[in-house]
Amino acid sequence: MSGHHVSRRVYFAVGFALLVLFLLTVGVAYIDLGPFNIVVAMAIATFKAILVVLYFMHVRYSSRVTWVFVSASFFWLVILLVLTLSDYATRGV
Amino acid sequence: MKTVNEDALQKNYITAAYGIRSWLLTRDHKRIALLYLISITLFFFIGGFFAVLMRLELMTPQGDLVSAETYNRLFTMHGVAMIFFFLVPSIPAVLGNFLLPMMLGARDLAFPRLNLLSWYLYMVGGAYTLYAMVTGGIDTGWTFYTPYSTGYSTTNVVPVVVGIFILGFSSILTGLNFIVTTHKMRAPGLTWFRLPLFVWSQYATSVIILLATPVLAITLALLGVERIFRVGIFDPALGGDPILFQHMFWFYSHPAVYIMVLPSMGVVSELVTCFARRRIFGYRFMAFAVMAIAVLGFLVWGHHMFVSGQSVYAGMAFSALSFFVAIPSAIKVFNWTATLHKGRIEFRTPVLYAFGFIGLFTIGGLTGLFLATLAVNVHLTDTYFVVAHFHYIMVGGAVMGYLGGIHYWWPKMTGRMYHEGWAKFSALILFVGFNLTFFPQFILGYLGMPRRYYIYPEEFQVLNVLSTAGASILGLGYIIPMIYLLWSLRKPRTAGPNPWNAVGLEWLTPSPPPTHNFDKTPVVTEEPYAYEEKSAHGG
Amino acid sequence: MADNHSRVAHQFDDLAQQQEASNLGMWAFLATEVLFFGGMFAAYAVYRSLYYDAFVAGSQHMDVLLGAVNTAVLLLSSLTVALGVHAVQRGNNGALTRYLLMTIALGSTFLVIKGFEYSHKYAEGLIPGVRFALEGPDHVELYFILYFVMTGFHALHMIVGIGIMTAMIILTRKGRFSPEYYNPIEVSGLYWHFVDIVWIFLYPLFYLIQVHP
Amino acid sequence: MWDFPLLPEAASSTAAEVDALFWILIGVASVFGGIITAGLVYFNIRYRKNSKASRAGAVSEHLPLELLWSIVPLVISAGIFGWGAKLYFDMHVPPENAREVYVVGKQWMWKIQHPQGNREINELHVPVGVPIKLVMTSQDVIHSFFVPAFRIKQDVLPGRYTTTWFEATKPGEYHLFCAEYCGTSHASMKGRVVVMKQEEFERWLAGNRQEESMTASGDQLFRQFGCVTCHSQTSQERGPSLHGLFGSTVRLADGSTVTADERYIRESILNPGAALVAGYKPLMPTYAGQMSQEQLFQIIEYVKSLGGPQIAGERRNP
Repeated sequence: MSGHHVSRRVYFAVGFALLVLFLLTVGVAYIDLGPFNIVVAMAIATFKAILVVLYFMHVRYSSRVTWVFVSASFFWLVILLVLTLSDYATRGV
Repeated sequence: MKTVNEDALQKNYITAAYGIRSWLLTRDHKRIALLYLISITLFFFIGGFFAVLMRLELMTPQGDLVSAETYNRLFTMHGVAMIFFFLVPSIPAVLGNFLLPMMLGARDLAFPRLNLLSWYLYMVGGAYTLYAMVTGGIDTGWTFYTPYSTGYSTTNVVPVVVGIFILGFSSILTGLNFIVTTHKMRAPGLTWFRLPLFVWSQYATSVIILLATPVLAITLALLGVERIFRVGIFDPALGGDPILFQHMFWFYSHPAVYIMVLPSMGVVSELVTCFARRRIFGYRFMAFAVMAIAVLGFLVWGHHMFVSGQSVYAGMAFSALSFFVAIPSAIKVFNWTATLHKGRIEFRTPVLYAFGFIGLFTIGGLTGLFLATLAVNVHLTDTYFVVAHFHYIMVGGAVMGYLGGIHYWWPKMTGRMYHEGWAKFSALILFVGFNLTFFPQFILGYLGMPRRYYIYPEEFQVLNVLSTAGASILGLGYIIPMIYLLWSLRKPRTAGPNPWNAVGLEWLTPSPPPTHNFDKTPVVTEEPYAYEEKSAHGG
Repeated sequence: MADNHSRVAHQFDDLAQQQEASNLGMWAFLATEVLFFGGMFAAYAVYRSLYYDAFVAGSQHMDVLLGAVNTAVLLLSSLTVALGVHAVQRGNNGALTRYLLMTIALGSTFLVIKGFEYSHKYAEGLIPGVRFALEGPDHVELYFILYFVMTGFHALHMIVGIGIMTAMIILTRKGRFSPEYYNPIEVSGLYWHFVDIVWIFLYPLFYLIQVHP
Repeated sequence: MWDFPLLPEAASSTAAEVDALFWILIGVASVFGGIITAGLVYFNIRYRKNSKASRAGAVSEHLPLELLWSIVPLVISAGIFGWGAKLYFDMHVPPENAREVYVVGKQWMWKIQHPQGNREINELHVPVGVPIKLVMTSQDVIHSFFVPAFRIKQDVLPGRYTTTWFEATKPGEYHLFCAEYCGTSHASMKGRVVVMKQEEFERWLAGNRQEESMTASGDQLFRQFGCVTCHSQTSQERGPSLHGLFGSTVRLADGSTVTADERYIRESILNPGAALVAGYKPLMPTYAGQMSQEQLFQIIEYVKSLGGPQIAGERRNP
């Protein structure tokens, strides 16, 4: 198979980074940031997800089509969330 | 008299193997297409039967034929059967399955086993839903609005929902198969902009199926959880929000309209070019328009909810976005019309259906503008205007395209020609019957007759009688093709590989095609719809 | 050594086309999965924004530590899957089997811990519709419904994943895979990673809503 | 020969505007439909297979033309959208002087209360020429209040208030339908709206009064449920006074502010903890399940009678 070969070092580095980020999520949760707790938590989670997608799932080394598929599913998720929430956010009239 | 040696008669996909096992375990996309053809036709006539009973009841303002309980089950089961079990699978699962690999120059879909699994999932979901219908039915409307569906209806809501949930996976696997096949299995030289528009439309449809169906699945699953465990997800009495159900439901169900009509648009592009002997007008615009509809179709679901209690500002955003969808649809209609310019139009049955599609879809689309307009929608929504509008799109559009496609590719699928006279006659009958059935409903709607009423004020009777009269003609128009198409199977195979003298890879193989479609993988060297070149070379 | 030619299904021209197709097929399927979970995340977002207090109150009943252990377990399992792919690329099927076994072990650990959490919830009467005895702010059941539905569907995906990984071990033992042909391992890995990603979001959304003093 | 109508009666101030927009749409649809039909028919005749018409110079691409039929519909659409949106917005903002009527939908009837104490079922009597604001809720499933002659429709939801308004312009009787499917007898959940001349309406109000005014009933409930012990004008230790509350801006314990409208008062009664007023402890018990929808409306009407914000200088309702 012509798939790209990622070295073990990269896998271990990414795995380590994920664990660090996970500890960071827990740590930050214990600091009161007001409404920003959720923002930070989601930002870290998204970053972790991107790490998994890019390295563990090899998207970084994949064809354009794979990129398109990944971004499309993300884009559609955003449509669902944003348009649904737009109703609830502007209800007060 | 034997004119041809038996061995020289190439084995085709139908004669390749005999016996029930060879059909039920087949992985040939063409055989699976035929399995679908039979199954969805069954559901079409079941759904049609419910429609007939409804129209009969509506001949008089009183409830004299059926009771309220029965009528509510009739329109619900009509909707469920027609939408989920006929329209959504119709063109993709039958024509798409049969033609997509051939149009791409491939031997089969990328995942033949998944394809067979899709059909089995369809059958399991269908059988389960049928069982639920027979043992009491369901009366929530095909929209399953909460809290009625979760807390109040005493009918078989959960079984029907489970049936549709299973069916969803059937759709998803078909869509997945089409997308991968289109990406990875195109013949040499067949670039994206050499694809027939039918393939583009199947691709766009598959994108919608893949991204919308899972949301329906989870919505129905949550509905089931609420109903079974009596916990509040959507029922306000238990702490939920019914509007959220509507958002999630329409996130699927509005794009689902495009699942039904986009494939028909693809069919119409094939038919118009073939019978006008013309290249399609504005090929790239047509391809982009299909993809634009697929994307924009996801941004407009809130226009089903203008009076639902949704925020006023969200309503405005959804309304504005809805008008954007009209643009690519308008492009398509104009381009089909322009394709006829300087053509050599031959009036065969398939193209009559295509013209029927263009006319009826135009009316359906233009009345869609009425419903996208906020203030007008307030008056029209949940009336017969909406009923008429979506039947113009889904029956006038999707079914006309489906029947046109069936007539066009019937010789390819079976090797037989049908009786042209009867076919033209029934196309005409369908067109007249359809308009007589549904046009009066626009007026009824503007007058204010709400949908899902089995009794109504007397002043609405004349228009309802007209509609019922039209429905009887329309029903005839659906039965006649059944008869002459089946009849044609008794005749010898005379269609030849290319009875319409059409271009496109599917016409390069014998009719019916051999199991592997092509003896030698075709190489594509020209643009699609090269009809002018073909005539120039005396083809 | 596997005969690569026999791996090519009749509809494909060559192995590369077949492998690209099945990769793409899995990505398409994962796009579907994103929207499947997306529907639940949308419901979560709406209700959390409407009934934030209820969500805080509900999340106080979560065991942050068990959730944290599970998160670490899943992250590690993703690493072992990735290392498994690496092993098969090198033709080291022994290592592949070991990594897959580790993955299954980690996945099972996750499920066992999840099972403990569920049974605690049952004991405390925190399962709406089954046994619910919490006197909390209005709509607090919504938090628990979403918790059980979302983690339940996630656990279901884990079970399927463990099944797939078991099948992969059997195929590995049969000597099906080689550095030239290991596509099923790669595709199963994609699925496993996706399930991991879902949990990456579920953990902060359910366990860490407001743990700070 | 027409003994049945082709157009609905137009009997409200918005009906004429909606109809105007509707006719514009009919015009647009006719023009586009006409162009397509004409094109189809003309090309089909002129370029039928055996016609001798010249086929020279056939084109399959014409960018300016395609842009033309993309942009023209876009511009027309934008215009229609704007008009429709403005009208829709107006339909959601009742005039200041609107009289209120309370509507409860249930399977399968409409229950209506006038502030003066009149109650009706499946009938709504209103005066001509006076804006009427409907405050509506459902006690079971979703219904939809639809009066075709007024061109208004609004879903009626359980657990929430929705509002709509109209101003009738012609005395007469008009259909009232439930437009959202609500179960077995959905088609029977209909009634009539009776529009009367002002003085006739006042006579009807006086003559058909079964009980005291909603304010009075609300006042009674206010004592009966013990609300008065905490929410009186004199003792404000446990709960805020409700005088001057309605329509004012309330600062909540979490720092946010809300406008004290019908929805807010309903929410505060049924779910007091959710919107706690700044400076007060969450002492109030919930009254969910103890009051009917009608009783809630009566208490709201009573709260309204205690007046609005003083800054505005005007008191609502007599």
